Amino acid sequence: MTLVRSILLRREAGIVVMIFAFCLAVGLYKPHFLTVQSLRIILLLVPLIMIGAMAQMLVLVARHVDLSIGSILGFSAMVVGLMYREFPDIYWLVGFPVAILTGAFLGLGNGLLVTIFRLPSIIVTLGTLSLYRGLTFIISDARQINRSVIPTELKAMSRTSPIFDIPWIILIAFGVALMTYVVARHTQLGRQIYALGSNPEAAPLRGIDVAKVTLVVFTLAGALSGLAGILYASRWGFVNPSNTGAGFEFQVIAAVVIGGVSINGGVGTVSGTVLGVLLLGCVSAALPLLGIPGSTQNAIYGAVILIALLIDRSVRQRGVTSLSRAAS
Amino acid sequence: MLKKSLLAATAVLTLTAGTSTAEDIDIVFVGKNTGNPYFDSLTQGFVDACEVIACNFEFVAPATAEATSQIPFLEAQIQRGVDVIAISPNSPDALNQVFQSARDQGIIVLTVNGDITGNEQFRDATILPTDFTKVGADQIEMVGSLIGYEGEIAILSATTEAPDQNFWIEGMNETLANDPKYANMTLVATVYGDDQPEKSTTEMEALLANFPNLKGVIAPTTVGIAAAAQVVQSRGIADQVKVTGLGLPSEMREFVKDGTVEGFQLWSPYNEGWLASYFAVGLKNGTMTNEVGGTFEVPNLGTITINEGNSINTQAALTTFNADNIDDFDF
Amino acid sequence: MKREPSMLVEARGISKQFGGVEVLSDVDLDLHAGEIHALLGENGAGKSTFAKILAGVHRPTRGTLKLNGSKVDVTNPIAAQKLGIALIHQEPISFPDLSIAENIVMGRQGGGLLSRVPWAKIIADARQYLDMLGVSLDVTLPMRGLSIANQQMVEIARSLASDSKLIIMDEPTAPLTPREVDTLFNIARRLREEGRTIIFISHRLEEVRMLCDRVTIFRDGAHISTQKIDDISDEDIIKLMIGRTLKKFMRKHVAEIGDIAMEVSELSRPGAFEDVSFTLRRGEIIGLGGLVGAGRTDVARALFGVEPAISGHIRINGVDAMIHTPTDAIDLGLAFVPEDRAGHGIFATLSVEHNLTAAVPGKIAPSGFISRSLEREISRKAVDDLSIRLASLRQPIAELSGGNQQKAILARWLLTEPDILILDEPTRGIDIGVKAEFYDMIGDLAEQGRAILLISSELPELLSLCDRILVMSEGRITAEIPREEATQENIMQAAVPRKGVAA
Amino acid sequence: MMNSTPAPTRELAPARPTWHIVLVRPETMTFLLLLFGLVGASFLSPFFLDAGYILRSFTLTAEMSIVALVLTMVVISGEIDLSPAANMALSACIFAWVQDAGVPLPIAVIVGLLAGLAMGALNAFMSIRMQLPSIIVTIGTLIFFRGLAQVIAGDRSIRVPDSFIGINNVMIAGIPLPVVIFVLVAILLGLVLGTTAVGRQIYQIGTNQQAALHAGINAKKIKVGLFLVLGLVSAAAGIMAASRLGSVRYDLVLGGELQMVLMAMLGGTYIFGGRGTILGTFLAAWLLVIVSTGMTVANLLPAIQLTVLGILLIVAIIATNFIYARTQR
Repeated sequence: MTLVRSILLRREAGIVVMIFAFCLAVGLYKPHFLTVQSLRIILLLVPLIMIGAMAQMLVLVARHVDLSIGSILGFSAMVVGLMYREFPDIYWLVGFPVAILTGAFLGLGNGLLVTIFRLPSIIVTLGTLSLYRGLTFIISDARQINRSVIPTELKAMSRTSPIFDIPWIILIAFGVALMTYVVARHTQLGRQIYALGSNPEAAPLRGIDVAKVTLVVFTLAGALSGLAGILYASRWGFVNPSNTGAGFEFQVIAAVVIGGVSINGGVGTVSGTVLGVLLLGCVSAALPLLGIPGSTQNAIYGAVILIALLIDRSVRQRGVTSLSRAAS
Repeated sequence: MLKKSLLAATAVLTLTAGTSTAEDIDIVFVGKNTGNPYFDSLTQGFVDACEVIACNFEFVAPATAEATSQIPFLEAQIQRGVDVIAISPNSPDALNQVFQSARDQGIIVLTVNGDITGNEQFRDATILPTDFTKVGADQIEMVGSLIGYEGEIAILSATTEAPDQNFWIEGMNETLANDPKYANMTLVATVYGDDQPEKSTTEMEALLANFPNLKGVIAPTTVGIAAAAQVVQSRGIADQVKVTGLGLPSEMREFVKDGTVEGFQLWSPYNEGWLASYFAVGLKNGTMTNEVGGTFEVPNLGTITINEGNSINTQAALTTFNADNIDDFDF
Repeated sequence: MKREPSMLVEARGISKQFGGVEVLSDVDLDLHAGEIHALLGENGAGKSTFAKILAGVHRPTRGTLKLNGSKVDVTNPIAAQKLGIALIHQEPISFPDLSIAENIVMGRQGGGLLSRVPWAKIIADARQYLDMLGVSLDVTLPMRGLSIANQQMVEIARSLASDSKLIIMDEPTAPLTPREVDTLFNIARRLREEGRTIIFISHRLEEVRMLCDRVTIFRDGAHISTQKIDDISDEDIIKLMIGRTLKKFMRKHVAEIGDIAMEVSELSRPGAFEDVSFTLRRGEIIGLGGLVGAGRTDVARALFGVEPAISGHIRINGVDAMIHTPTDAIDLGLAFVPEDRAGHGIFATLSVEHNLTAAVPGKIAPSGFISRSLEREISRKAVDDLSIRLASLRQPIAELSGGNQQKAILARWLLTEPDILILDEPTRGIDIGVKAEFYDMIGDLAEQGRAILLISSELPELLSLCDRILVMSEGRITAEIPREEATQENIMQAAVPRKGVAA
Repeated sequence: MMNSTPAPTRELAPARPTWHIVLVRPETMTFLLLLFGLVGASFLSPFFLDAGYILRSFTLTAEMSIVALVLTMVVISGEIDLSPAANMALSACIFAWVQDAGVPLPIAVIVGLLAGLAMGALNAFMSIRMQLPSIIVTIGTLIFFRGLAQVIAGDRSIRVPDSFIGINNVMIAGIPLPVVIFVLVAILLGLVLGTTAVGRQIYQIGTNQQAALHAGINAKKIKVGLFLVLGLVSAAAGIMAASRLGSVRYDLVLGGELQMVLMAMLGGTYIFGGRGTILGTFLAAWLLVIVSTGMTVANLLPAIQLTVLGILLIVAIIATNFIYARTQR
């Protein structure tokens, strides 16, 4: 069993090594990649993915998956944007609870469909991916929320800083990671999520209210996606019904599986996930520096997911969990 | 004069579409995608024009700007038997077949704000906001004036294949090469942000990293210029790197006001819609033709000439927006 | 010397039915506080079911439970836990990705979802309990990768941590080494000193004798006897477990024994079975007896290519056979009626017809296209031959009773016209009447010159049907007994592991 | 091992009457929805009831519908594939790119088809050989294939030669060729699934893979075969789309996986495998065309279509689960 642990440890150490190796390699070619400035660039690239990755990590650990988080992000951002447009005098911070609650509500919707009808989460959230996106169009009348509508204070969070010149948005993302760590590691909820994902059949025998934990996980994932939604408005200064959050779920899944979260549930750490996010951030920041067209990015994400799946399998050699097995 | 017409146009923004009669001409505008603020303004031009002249206007657009996503909408318009289809095409060639069947049914096809370059035979005319051959030169002049006609500049464009942007970039290169006024300016890089804020931002950051002596950036795309401005704003280097390009006043107002961007350019999307409605009705009623060299009158815009390739421009040159006039525009 | 023991559990009339089959009927049992009580019985006697009812895993169909004199309703495992009843499962339940320490305390901490996890205390407690058991494990490591023995120890530590009044251990010693068994027994005795009650389910009589105070014997779902361990001999225990004086089912015809159909030599799959060798002749029925988990099913699965052996040889009709997949086996004339009918046998939602013809696609679709008439004809004949009772050939097989489902599976294999049939517990969960039909059928099949390997946990079945009986224990063949010499006693003697040696 | 609780024994009850068997099944629901959709759509817009228009509209989704037919078989076998839309795009891009580079058209078509086959093989390798859950694997390959298409085509549209354009304008007895192909493929696959031994085995694998293994059915081989066929058919569909559109971009049928899964689910294919018919998917394909063109012709916001698709998917799964829970077959 020390072997397993050392492999898991090696996974995180491995990502650190990969990050360093990657940065060094790029740095040899483009020395200014190794400056504080580029660290800032990378850190400014990742906050949304970081928050989404925390959400997806919790869901995957519970042996589910949520494909709708990009649409939840978009919907929550749109609700907040509409609020700012319709009530220009509203205190800007009100956007945060509104976004988080909106996201939580949509996440709860996923959770209810999964628990009440015992449907596979991947199909449910494929449906809500489309449904929530459609609702975003409907509530916005398919119009973008423009830059002028988003409160200046909110937009400023992406560049002003309370401490060490680190912008608010980065602090919030790392704060979320820290809180996720605390929840995952130090609360009953966190441990029950891991237990549920580790052995769903045994969970009820050990007093875990499976439905409740599942609902909480999806609601949390929704709430975090909602938070990412308002931060999207802060970072990019607009909310677009079709672009905002589109494809977000794939970036997040890529980051999470690189970080060593298992698709078979029960396995995944916040530190690994953070590292996975940072590695993706490094890659995204380095591609344009190296003059590699951005169009390669999706192929890289896809390849990374497939490779991570194979690594995951070789690490854990667990039995088949195909749909047919699950049903019989 | 141009500014006046822009003002006149914005003045009627608040009007709403009125009732119509059975005799009215049905115009449908198919946008690139929904949720694109540029088309909000353009659509308003249609709406307001149809308020004045006898036409029914509807706006439809697919959810994504994917090349084929407009096809079902075009098929549906053919089925509904509209009189005029105005469209901002998502692809220069994927729509040819549908255009053909529309025109076979006597529907007038106008491309608006973008053309199907190389397949012009599939549409009746194109309405472009300005003379695209001059955009490149105007933009170089704009950035030159901001950086004192000296130093390194770069271009942050949309996608590598965006036809309009590539056409303008070609113009910029020619201007730089041939006009001695810009002899001391060097174009060091042309990069592509794919009209996505994230990618545009990383490309802009990479420009700053790769070219420490960069003086100016031209971003001839609304997403790109906003992203570039945001990077400069965030780094606080507005005095070192001048950002300009083509942008929407509504998105750029903040950057102009805080001094991040001193000036940028665009045309009036509103006027495109306005003109397109008049032209469409005129064509259908037979009061106008699409023959090259012909002219017609459009209220607020004056005399319009049909140029080579059945191409119509709504304004002669780009409008420049800066701290002095930015508040006058509402799109 | 001892005061009158107080009663911890009083079970009255506990009955349990699964799908119409009564697996436990009117069991009365009293457990004293502070005793170690052995539950003994053959496979399927109802021991585990009774244990699971106490622990809230199953609800009894009838009957009442009293705990410390007051009536209780154990609705689920958590309720059992709250009442102070802990069950150590035969197959340890664990969360492989959680730490050992957490596995020891999981489900025991109070507090809401957001309450803190007291790591320091959890780890310290877990260490303490494992130390008590003499196991040295790093409790912060995940469970994944622990040996079954260590998992078992963690389960035991769990029950210690729970402060339970009643601890049920379902065959806890099977995976343990003798030293670990000693430790476990010491712990058990210490718990008894503390006044806790332990139910100890085992097949190892000498362990029962070493540890337990009283012993209860179950047979066929009924309580047979409860006695002090010192008052009863091993022989008597075995007799009570077997129970019925043997009335042999008459095998109508005895088939003529022919050539060797299958010859198995030194077949091994480490961890499941070792060095299994036997020969099987045409017309012969060989029984494979032993306890559940002795490796009988694994041998059958290896012979049929479901999970091939690692080493050893199989010769079919005198020719070396390579069996890597069931398809290979079928081509060689083998057929296999698996033990887990629902999981490995039937296609529950498909029609009887589709189930019957599953192994003979070539017969119903000679050209690749299924001939409906051919299929109906073949199915109808199969149904008539084995007198399968059904409403329609097109009804889903899940609607049939267990016995008829089993007949359908047998019929499926007969359509392949096999030379060698492997039947794994073919009569499990089947009404007594249908059982008799099966015995006739098996006899007939042998008479037709087929070779049959019959795996059964029911001794009378083996004794009455088989020409020879092989007995397996802990992965090895421990006895080969000809029909004439076979008795329930000598089969059971060979089946029960005598030395507390773990594999 | 706990004893499972079998369903109540019904062997002595009379067989369910034929009308019951025919009516209480998901395909009936799909058919009724189809009629309902036809009536509803013609109310929404008077322009709608025109067979020619419906057929023309169907050509827009015919390629996806053809793929959905094969996908139905994959789902019945207990697997799923979310990557065929991306496969269509990548195969089409490879096809267009190769012929653009001067390779003769027939060879380019073959290269495109081989590319699709290779993509199917990758899915099969990951899902069957490596025994990873196909639903996650194909999310990975979905991103990967689409990404590769983007690498190949960038933001460009790659033209195909004029001689190759216009499959949708080829009429056979007044019916566009893609629709004819769809109908023929549906009949062919319906026959395979309904009347051949392999078809039967697909149901058996999807119902209980272990039981299939014990009955000597080579589940792996059949599943690998299904993934390969799906890859090949997706490529053919992608090339058909290239012919219809006259040019290829990386974002061809972006998000089409949702519609394909929806067609299968709406046609009553059981998400956990073992149940479903080609007829159901066939009907569902028409239903979707009618719903979406009905909405388009009424100039409804396209977003409403997204919403409706999402709701339909969820409702379809809940409804089929419900129907299958009620009736065994």
